[in-house]
Amino acid sequence: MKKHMLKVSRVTKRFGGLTALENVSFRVAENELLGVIGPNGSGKTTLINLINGIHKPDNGDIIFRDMPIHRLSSYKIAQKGIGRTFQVTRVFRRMSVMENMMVPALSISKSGTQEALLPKALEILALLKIVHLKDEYGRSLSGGQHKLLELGRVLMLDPDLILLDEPFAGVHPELKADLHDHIRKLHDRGKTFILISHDMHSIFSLSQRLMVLSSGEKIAHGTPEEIRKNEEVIEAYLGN
Amino acid sequence: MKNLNRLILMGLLSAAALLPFAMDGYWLHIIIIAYYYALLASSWCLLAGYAGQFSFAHAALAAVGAYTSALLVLNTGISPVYSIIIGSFAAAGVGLVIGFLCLRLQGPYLALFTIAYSEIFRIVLNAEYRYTGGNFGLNVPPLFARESRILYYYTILGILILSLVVMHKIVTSRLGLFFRAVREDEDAAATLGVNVVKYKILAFVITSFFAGLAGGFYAHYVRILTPNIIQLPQMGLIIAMVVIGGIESLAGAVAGAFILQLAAEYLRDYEELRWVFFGLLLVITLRFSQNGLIYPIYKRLTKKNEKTHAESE
Amino acid sequence: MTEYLILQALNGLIIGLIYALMALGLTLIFSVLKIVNFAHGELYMLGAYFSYYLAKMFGFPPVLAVLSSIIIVFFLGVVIEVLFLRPVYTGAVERKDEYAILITFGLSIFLQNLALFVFGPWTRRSPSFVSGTTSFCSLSISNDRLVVSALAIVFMVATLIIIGRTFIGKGLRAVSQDREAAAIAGINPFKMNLLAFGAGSALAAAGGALIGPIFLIFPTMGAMPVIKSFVIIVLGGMGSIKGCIIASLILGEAESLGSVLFPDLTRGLAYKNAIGLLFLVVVLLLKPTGLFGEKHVRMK
Amino acid sequence: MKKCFSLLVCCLMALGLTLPVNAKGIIKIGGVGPLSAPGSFESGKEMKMAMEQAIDEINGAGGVLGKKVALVFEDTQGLPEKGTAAMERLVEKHKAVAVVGEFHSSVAKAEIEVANRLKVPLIIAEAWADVITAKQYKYVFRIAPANSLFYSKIADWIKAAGFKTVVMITENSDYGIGVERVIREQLKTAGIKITSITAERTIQDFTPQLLRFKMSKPRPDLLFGIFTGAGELLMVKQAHEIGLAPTKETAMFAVGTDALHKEFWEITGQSGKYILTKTGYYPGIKFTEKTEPFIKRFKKKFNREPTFAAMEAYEAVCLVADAIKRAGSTDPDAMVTALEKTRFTGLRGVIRFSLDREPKYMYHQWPGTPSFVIQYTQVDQPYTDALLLWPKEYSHGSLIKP
Repeated sequence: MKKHMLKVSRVTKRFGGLTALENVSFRVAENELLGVIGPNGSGKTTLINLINGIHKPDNGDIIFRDMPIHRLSSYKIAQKGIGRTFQVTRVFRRMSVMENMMVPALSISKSGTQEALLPKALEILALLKIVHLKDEYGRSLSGGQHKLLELGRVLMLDPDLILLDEPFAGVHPELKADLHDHIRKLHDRGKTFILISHDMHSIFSLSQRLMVLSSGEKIAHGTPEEIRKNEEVIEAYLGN
Repeated sequence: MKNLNRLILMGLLSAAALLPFAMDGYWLHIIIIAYYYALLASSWCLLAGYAGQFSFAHAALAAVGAYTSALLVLNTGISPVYSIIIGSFAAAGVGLVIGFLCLRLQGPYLALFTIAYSEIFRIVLNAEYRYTGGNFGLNVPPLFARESRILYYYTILGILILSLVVMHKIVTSRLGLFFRAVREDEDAAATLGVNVVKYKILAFVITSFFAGLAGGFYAHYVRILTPNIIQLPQMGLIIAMVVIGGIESLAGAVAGAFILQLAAEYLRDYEELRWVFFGLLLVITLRFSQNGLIYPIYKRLTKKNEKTHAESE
Repeated sequence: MTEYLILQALNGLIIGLIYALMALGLTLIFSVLKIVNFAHGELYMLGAYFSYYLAKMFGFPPVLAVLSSIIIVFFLGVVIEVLFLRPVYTGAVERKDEYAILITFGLSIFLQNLALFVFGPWTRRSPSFVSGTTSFCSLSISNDRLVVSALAIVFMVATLIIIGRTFIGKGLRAVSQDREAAAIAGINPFKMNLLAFGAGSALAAAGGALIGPIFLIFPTMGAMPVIKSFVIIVLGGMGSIKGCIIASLILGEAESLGSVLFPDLTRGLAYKNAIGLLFLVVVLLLKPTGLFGEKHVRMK
Repeated sequence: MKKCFSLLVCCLMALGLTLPVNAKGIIKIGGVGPLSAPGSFESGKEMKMAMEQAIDEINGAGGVLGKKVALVFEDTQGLPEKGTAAMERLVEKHKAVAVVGEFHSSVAKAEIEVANRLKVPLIIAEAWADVITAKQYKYVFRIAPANSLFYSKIADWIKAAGFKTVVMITENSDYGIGVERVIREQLKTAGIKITSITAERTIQDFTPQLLRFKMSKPRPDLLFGIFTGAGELLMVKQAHEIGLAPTKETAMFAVGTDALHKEFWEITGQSGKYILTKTGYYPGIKFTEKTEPFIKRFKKKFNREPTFAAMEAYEAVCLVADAIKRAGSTDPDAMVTALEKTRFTGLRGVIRFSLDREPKYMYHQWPGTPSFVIQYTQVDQPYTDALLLWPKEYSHGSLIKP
């Protein structure tokens, strides 16, 4: 049995009168690739926001490698090795690509200088095939390049757990294939992923395991094959 | 390019060092005041342009430094050299409190909060005239016993250069990078491991220190202190300097301060019309050239230069 | 003592109504454009000057002068919106919030000094609407104050009706809640911006023009009232019209009663202008949404 | 590269161009005063007019030491720091041999420091704070009264008029606080009950405080408003509107000089009737043979009654010319010596400067400045027609209660 990296137990989050997540529990093993699906408003993004500390849960706890993290600030969680991307990309628009890369790199290395971290940044940019853009400003990049830069930034954090929020939304098919490739490669290198996507084809082909949310509740989990057959899931997606 | 920058810098520095030999007392006074504004403008540029905190309390923080230093000298008799330093730390302390209180406030909310703080401070200074001298003004002892404008000139020049070196170091270091990341997107910066709270407060503390330093020097140079240095039009002047100079460049802010201060002096005969013109310039710069006026001109000049260089080679 | 407090409260009520007029314009602008208009005080000042000159130089009767001045400033507001604020919504500027703050602040510097240059620094006073005073028991109030409070109520009710009951009001409310959704529903958000900024400016001008006979007219006359309006919109909740009116009355009362109940009586007046500012600071720290504000709005 | 250097050179040259060129054969006299807000620009403008008139007359009579004199006037906006800068500009840039003027005490207080530092004679025309002469600077003279000198006479009137309860509303500026202090000191010993309130200069609504006075029992006999500018006018207006003063029970004294300008009536209208105020000049009394011609010329030229501020400004310029003549040069120390020996027939008496060092404010002060209490009896009345109440020897009648 693989060791569990992340344990989310009975987590509840409300915004005013609205319950975004209700009593959700699940676990993620080391080097697993967990997909999360669910209709709009089912609480997927809230879940990621809770794990990386942008929101605090009203109830329940989140444990990352035996350490409770649900009361920690985002930046501490990031430094502990959880990185994320955003559904609507949030690159630093008035900073160059290289500066974007340096922010996470410098935040985790107390003593590192920009020069020392440069090779690593170039390597990652090369991997993502955007090294030629390194001196461009964030705002002058295309939407797809923003997705790549965000991924590159996360990699500079060198996280063990990566949370991807709709990485394929609005992405050119060619780039989508590239992104698949990058995720697989990183997974092979030992990274753990939680992946949210509406892109059923992508998520079913990438994920080892899937969890389904609906109206803030977990309604199913299992291997892609199991989920495909699950009545409740079909109900949630197609019902009314 | 780098060489060119260095050359310009050296040129400007030597010009600044030689200035007192080429100029009579009155113009030296104007330049000293320009240096004071340059320090205020560049530190506000660091706070607003780099760290993204559009505070209207900068003039008030200069006043914290100025009044602390002046009252300390008047009441305890310590040397102005120490009191200016204590005043700067006092300003940094107030900056710490403002930064902490404003953590959750952004955009117009931050602007309103800092305006309110400045106004309250001004009203208190006025109302407690028994201690502060109020509108009557506080007579402040001079920084130097000897009557010498040149001495003041080199002092403020030294302070300005030192402060600019420190601020430049900050801007180019990880601190500056984090300031800009926080400015761009607080949540995204936090998810990349940046301690947003710490850097936001730090931005206020550091820039308030420089504002306090400027204020302290000003008090002991001009020797008269009234609550007018907090008035909103003063803050407007600082903002105009930074915006016209270029809000994301320390050098631009310094240049903006110089240009506006000298222009105000040259155009003295036009009285109110100067401020009409500066207000218009501020609005037009914002509307059409958000990097200010200085930087684009400089860029164009150096670009042309590079071209001619390349052609000649 | 009770009679005294009642009189003070009545005075506070009148002052509060006057404040409300100006703050209402600021609120309207904020609710639709999500901008705090730092040049609002100058629009107020221009409203006062236009009405003064129309009455003095062209012999307009006072009420007509006020109305004409309101119309002039409405169009001035429209011009300002098109020239300087439009870029915020077309995506032409990078830092929207900050751009809006700085550009309106710059406009305020420009307009204030322009007024100083054109109108001169002299203090002026508009002709009275109705001269003389009216007495109730032991309180006599100048007729001007009574007329102005009545007109302020008329303007406020008119604004509320327009926003609450008419088609234009529906459009304004829709844009204030969600620009994109409103646009999809066929409402042109740019038109609504224009309308809101024009109407907000017009309300400021109404405030200034009405104040003319009570307080005096000079180029910097907008500086203090605009700060009071900031207090009011924060206290009432940014963008909430009901909140704005209630907050204006609270501020009027707080100043009137606060400055006479201040512990050190000799300095009550010296700290009068600080009372509102203190409200602002405390509200922003404890409940940034104010008394009636909806959620914390920040421009996207 | 070359461009940058040439740019730099241009900048330096531009700075160099500003080095002052002192025109030959002209003696420059500096003038300071407020010409724009937040200063009391109405008074400043009037003072500047009067100075120009003095300069014209001196030049008309052949100038001084065979040279023409010229006035360089700097606006100080009522802000001390602007005063400092103005002094420096006048002396260092324009090479003024002496400076005259100023209206605001706070600004004058800053200016005397510069005068003392740069060793240039400064004659304060219309700033009253004791401290200005109490510093006993060698280069500073004053023909305006000192607060203590003037307001102790006003306080004498308050005592003589038999007021028992006095309330004061004071702007928390140099001016207000200085006056308040003198009056309070003087009245304390006379058993008069005093209530004093300070306020920000920018206050527009005095109604709450005025209501408080109105409801207090007994109602005050005298409301003493120590305000300038818009504040003074609004206070007069609001006190009248709520029926506090001027009434049978309560008289109102508006101390600020704004009460003497004709603009006073445009704003206060009916409320200004029966208001008391003070002046340093009253035309019914013949001072010297120069008085009437001056007023005639001033009125003809500027179409308004001069106030005593204008007279003082005029006299100050004449005093400088007189001192230069007697000193035979524009050397500052020689001028100071000459000024100390001044016996000059001005518009309101023979001006001399006291050399007494006690009381402190007497040093280099003209002790003979007159002071009058007057009361308006008609709307739109010029102050020169108002009823003269004090000093007793000139009085035309007694306080009118409506």
